[in-house]
Amino acid sequence: MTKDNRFDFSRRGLLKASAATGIVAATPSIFMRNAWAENFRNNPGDAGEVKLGFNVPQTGPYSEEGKDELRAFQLAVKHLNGEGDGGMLNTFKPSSLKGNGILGKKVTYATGDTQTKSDAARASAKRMIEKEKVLMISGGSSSGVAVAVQSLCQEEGIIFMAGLTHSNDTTGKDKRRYGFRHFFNAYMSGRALGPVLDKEYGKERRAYHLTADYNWGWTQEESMKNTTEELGWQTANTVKTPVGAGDFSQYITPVLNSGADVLILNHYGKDMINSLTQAVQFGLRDKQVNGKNFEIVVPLFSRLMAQGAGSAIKGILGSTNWNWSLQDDGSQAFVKSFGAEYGAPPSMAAHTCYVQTLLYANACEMAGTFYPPEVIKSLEGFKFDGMGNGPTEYRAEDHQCFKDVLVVRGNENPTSQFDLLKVVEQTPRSQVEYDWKIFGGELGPYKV
Amino acid sequence: MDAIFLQILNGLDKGAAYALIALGLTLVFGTLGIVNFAHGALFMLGAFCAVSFNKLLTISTKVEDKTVTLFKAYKEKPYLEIWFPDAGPVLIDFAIPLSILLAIPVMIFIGYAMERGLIKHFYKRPHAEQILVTFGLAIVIQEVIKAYFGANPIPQTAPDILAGSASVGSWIGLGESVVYPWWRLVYLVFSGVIIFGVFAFLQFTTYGMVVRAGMRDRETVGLLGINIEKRFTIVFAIATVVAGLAGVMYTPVLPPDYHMGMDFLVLSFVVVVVGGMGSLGGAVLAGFLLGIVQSFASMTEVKAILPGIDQIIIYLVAVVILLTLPRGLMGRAGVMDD
Amino acid sequence: MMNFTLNDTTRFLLFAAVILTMPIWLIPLGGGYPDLMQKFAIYGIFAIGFNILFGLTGYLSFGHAAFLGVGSYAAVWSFKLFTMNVIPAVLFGVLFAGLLAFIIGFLSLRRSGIYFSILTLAFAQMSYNLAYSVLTPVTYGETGLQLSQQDPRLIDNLFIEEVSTGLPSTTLFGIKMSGYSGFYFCAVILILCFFISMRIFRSPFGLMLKGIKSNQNRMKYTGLNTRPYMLTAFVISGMYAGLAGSLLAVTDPLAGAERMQWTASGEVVLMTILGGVGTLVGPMLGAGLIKYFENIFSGFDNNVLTNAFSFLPDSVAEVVVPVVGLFVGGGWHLTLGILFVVIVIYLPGGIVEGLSRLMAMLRKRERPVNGNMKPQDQPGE
Amino acid sequence: MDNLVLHLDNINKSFGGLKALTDVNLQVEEGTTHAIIGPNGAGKSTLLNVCVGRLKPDVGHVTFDGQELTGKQPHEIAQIGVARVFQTPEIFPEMTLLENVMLPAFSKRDGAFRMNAHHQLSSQAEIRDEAEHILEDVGLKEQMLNEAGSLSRGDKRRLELGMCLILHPRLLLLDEPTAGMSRHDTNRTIDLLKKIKSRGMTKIIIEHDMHVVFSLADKVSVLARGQIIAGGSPEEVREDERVKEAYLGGAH
Repeated sequence: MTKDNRFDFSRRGLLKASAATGIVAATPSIFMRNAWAENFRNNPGDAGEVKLGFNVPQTGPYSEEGKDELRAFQLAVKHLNGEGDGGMLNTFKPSSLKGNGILGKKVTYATGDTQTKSDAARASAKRMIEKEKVLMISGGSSSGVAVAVQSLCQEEGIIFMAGLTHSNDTTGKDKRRYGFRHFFNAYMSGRALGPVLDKEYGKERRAYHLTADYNWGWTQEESMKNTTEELGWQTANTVKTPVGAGDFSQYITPVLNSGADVLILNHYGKDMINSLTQAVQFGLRDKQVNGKNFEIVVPLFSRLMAQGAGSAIKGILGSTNWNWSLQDDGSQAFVKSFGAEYGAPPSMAAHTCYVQTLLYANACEMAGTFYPPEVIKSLEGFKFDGMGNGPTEYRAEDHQCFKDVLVVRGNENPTSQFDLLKVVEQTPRSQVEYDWKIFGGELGPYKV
Repeated sequence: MDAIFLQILNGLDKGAAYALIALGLTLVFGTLGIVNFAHGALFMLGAFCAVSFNKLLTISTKVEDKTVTLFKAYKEKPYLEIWFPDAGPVLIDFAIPLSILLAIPVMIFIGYAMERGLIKHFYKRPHAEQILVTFGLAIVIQEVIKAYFGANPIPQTAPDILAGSASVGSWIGLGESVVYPWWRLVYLVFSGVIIFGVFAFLQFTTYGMVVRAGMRDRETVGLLGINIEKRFTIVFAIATVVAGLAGVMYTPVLPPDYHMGMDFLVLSFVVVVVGGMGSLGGAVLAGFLLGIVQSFASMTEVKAILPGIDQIIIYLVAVVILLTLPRGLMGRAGVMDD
Repeated sequence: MMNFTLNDTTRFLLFAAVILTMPIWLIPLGGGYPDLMQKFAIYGIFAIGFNILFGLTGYLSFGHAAFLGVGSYAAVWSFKLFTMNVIPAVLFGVLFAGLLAFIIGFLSLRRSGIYFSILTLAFAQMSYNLAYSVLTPVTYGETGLQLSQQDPRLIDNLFIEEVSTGLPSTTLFGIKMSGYSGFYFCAVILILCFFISMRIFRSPFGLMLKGIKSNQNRMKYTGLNTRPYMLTAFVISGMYAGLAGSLLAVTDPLAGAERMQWTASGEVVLMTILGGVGTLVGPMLGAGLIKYFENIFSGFDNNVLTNAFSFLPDSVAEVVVPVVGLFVGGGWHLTLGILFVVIVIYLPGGIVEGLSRLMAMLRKRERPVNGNMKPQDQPGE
Repeated sequence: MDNLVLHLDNINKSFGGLKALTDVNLQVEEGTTHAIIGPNGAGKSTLLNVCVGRLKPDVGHVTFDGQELTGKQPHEIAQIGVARVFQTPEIFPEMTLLENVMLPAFSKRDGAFRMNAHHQLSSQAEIRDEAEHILEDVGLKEQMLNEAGSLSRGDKRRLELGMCLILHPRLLLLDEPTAGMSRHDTNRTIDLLKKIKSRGMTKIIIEHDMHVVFSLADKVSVLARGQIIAGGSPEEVREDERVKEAYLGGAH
């Protein structure tokens, strides 16, 4: 499989794919498609280098996360090219990576600014595809952007390895054949939090939801509502809040006397920081309702974001994709090389981007080609370990990774400025798995 | 009843923030005739005065962090706490109110430098160019702050004694359960003082009289041989300080980040115009009005009837007011009319 | 006035030539790829249209992004419901934007000056906030309106058998509207739009609009009803915006709510002022400049810089790269901000007007000439 | 007295508590020049504002050639054929003189609104010729490609007069057309106004300068404290005791 005979592979890929999708009628458009397969988009050919595109928010509210993602990408490229200490290359198994680039070609990259806007993200991705001739695009810090770029990549025939995106839609109703998500999703957050909420807060609770008024917020609210209601909790109210409201006081004061004893903040980013800070300011943490301590839950926690909320996060439960305090070999190796390079531990966004890059490279090695349909097939159903989160599988049906999910709590006594979250529970994969059919959507064809 | 009372407080609190920002904006609008798109950035700079002061107080020595074993990490211990174990932490605790002392001279300086260095060349230029130059300036200020402080919000805490909630309900006989955070009450009172101060300054000092006259008819005041230019600098500095102080005091409510000014910019323009161009009282009135309306529109009971009304209420009210009252609530004819 | 005619023809031909040869001369500037050129053309249309309102009548709308957004949504719905052919999509985009512009304009034009600006801003922000949240069934909210395989596409399905499992692409009677063909489609429309704009500038109607900007009182006492003139200008420029919005959807069939946000409205204001309010080509220049910065400068990372400065000795490069790095990549906003300030200080009136003033000054210095040094290209200001 | 064309019936207008016009009745004969004189603050400009629709009278009517003007929009009144030269010239300062005069010509030809974007200015030869004629009449033809804003105050006045003349108004209102002009300029303006007198339009002229009034007016009305206190031929008015008193009283 290592012999680089492009022609051979693409022809075989074509045959396989034709069989798989069962294309029949011989129309001119099909004829065009054949031409595509012979020479797929941005085929590196005989070049000694391949280029990957890292599309991250560099301006706007998520630019700090974007910066961290970019660091992770740069580290991944280094490791792939055999520079540095190798990081997770040493712990990742089964690995076909050799530390000599991908398929012997040196890895280079292009960067772009998504601005956390679908339009800007797509423009930036198009630049990478049309001008920089990248083979794969990764990164991003919101589901809107992920869905937008993912569908673009499907049309352009470029593989998209999503960065931070937590909405169910990314691998649900908006899933695409060319898009892959390592990050967990809102549904999994809910499933993972369920048992911990049961254990910590009991079954007799009334929850009040404040939800960011857009797609991700809604899916998050739905997942949390289902989970908590399964536990026997009541839902006092669900209130949608405008994105970027800044001051949430008008949504928080009604919570005070609503009879609810748990506040669930389905917010992310700045909204989360502000609503959490303000909820604590309104004394919700010190409150007693129905003879129980009032609790706040933040379903999606990010350490980078938690910094912005300062001491307000102390004791707050939430879930996260990964945390640098994990003790497995993969996480340790990654934290070590990341910390040595940048003087700070990686965020979960950085982790997922790093892993995604390695996984893409590995899939190319496994397929022995850069031809996307073949690479996609290597990724689909791929099982691996040693990347943090324990044994992991890229489910073939929806391109969602299944792995352990962390339930974390804001640290009461942080020992360092990075020690903000404490892992309460590593919810095993089996508990967060679900039938891929529940979210609908269609992957679409291998060949475009 | 409780809920409505709390929403009024919320509205007043929000309104106080809007009014403070709009006050400076309308002052600069009315007297200098400058459309200042950098005004939000001044609000943000005020907030970062607090952040810097906090940083200054907590200048720290780096102590190696032994808990991080995988790579060399450092944690910081403020010198103040090392040198003055008793007074140091108290001082740090009161960083926000104390940073007002820093913010006033810094904001005056920023206002002075901005007006002398840039704005004064644009008094006679078209509004379009004022917009472009102040918007450019706002971006530059933002990016400089971002380059130094990063893009993430930086949490600031109110002093410990103001951390809890006041049982305002028991003060007015609504019951113990009606509570409101002390800091927000402080903010409300503080805004009142500032607004009162600005009005008093304009009402009772000769400077103020000239400025008010200038708001009404700039050319005539110039013809009277009064050095209006020098007054402009002072007016601009006052506007800067008011915006800055609003920023300082808002930090415990909203962790400051480099972009917070832009978030308030559009809103404060709406407030100013709804209040009526050239009217300070109008801006304050509009600020409180929009704040309260917004709070009420966010109530579940209201949203149940009109879903999403809280998303648009400010703009909706603005449209209704501007279409019924040609010059906003208290605007005067001839100011920025054309 | 009479001798404008020849000038205008040459200017028009020059403009067309420059636009159509974009794929060639943009290559050395690092911008010679279809997407960016499409953006140049589309935002050029947007800015040129905006200038018909702002440049001629002096009415500063801060809500034009609403029309851009509506144009996009209408176009994508046309792709979803009827056909992938771009012609109906463009027509729907223009039509709906025009309708919305008529309503918003009718209400907002009751006021003038800053009151007008804030009214338009308020309408646009309402549209944006609703599109982002409550109107999700129509707009698909944050994710944006996209094509899907389940779309009815009534007209297409009458004629074409379902052959592929992938998403169809937008076509102009069989020509795919992505890549270079998409650019040329946009470019032709841009040139057409420029032509129309030029005709308007030079027409009696344009003269009336300039009159509104110059002296509304005189207009009234001259027997002219200013409201219908302004409303017509507002609707025309709204339709330009809708056209630009639909072209965004044509080249990339997705419509997102953030297209309607105030920042997008502000962007077109900045483009117009940057290039030169009331000048013919200024808005196009401004649009190009801002889009260039957004797309090209943001892509310069340290990696690229290190390569670019590799000719320097390492010790020098180590200093230069981080310093330059502050202004590119994630710092492209900073450069843009500085550019705004510098241009407005040194080139009052925007690029076009500033340059012609500069030229006039230089000429004057060479040989003092009396009389009118009116730059060719500044009818409004 | 059968060809009275402008009627002001019982016009009353007050601002707050201040009565600006009280029971003003005025008739103007077609084709004549009617001067309105009076001390400062007598209400002369208010009277003109009522005529052109800038102000609506509290009581009373203005009719022109049988048409009710009261309550009409300024542009409607202008389309009926009433033009006005303002005290401070209202021109289009950013446009060339030629454009300044062409614009009203379109108004005359096309009415209050016409979406005339398919024609080019350069193809409107008729309008241009007419505009050049008018500019020649007012003595500004040489400068016709200059920006109007750069003109002297007197020239701006003349330009505005030209802009009104091209409308071929049936009633022309002139608000102190020579105020602030040099003697030379004033004489030029008088000559110009005399020249257009032959065109047969009705004119109302507000003027302080008695020299101008007596050179131009067929009839004079005297307005003081919002009331018409005298009227008649210039000679009659000159001899009227009440007029002298009003002027002297106003001076004290």
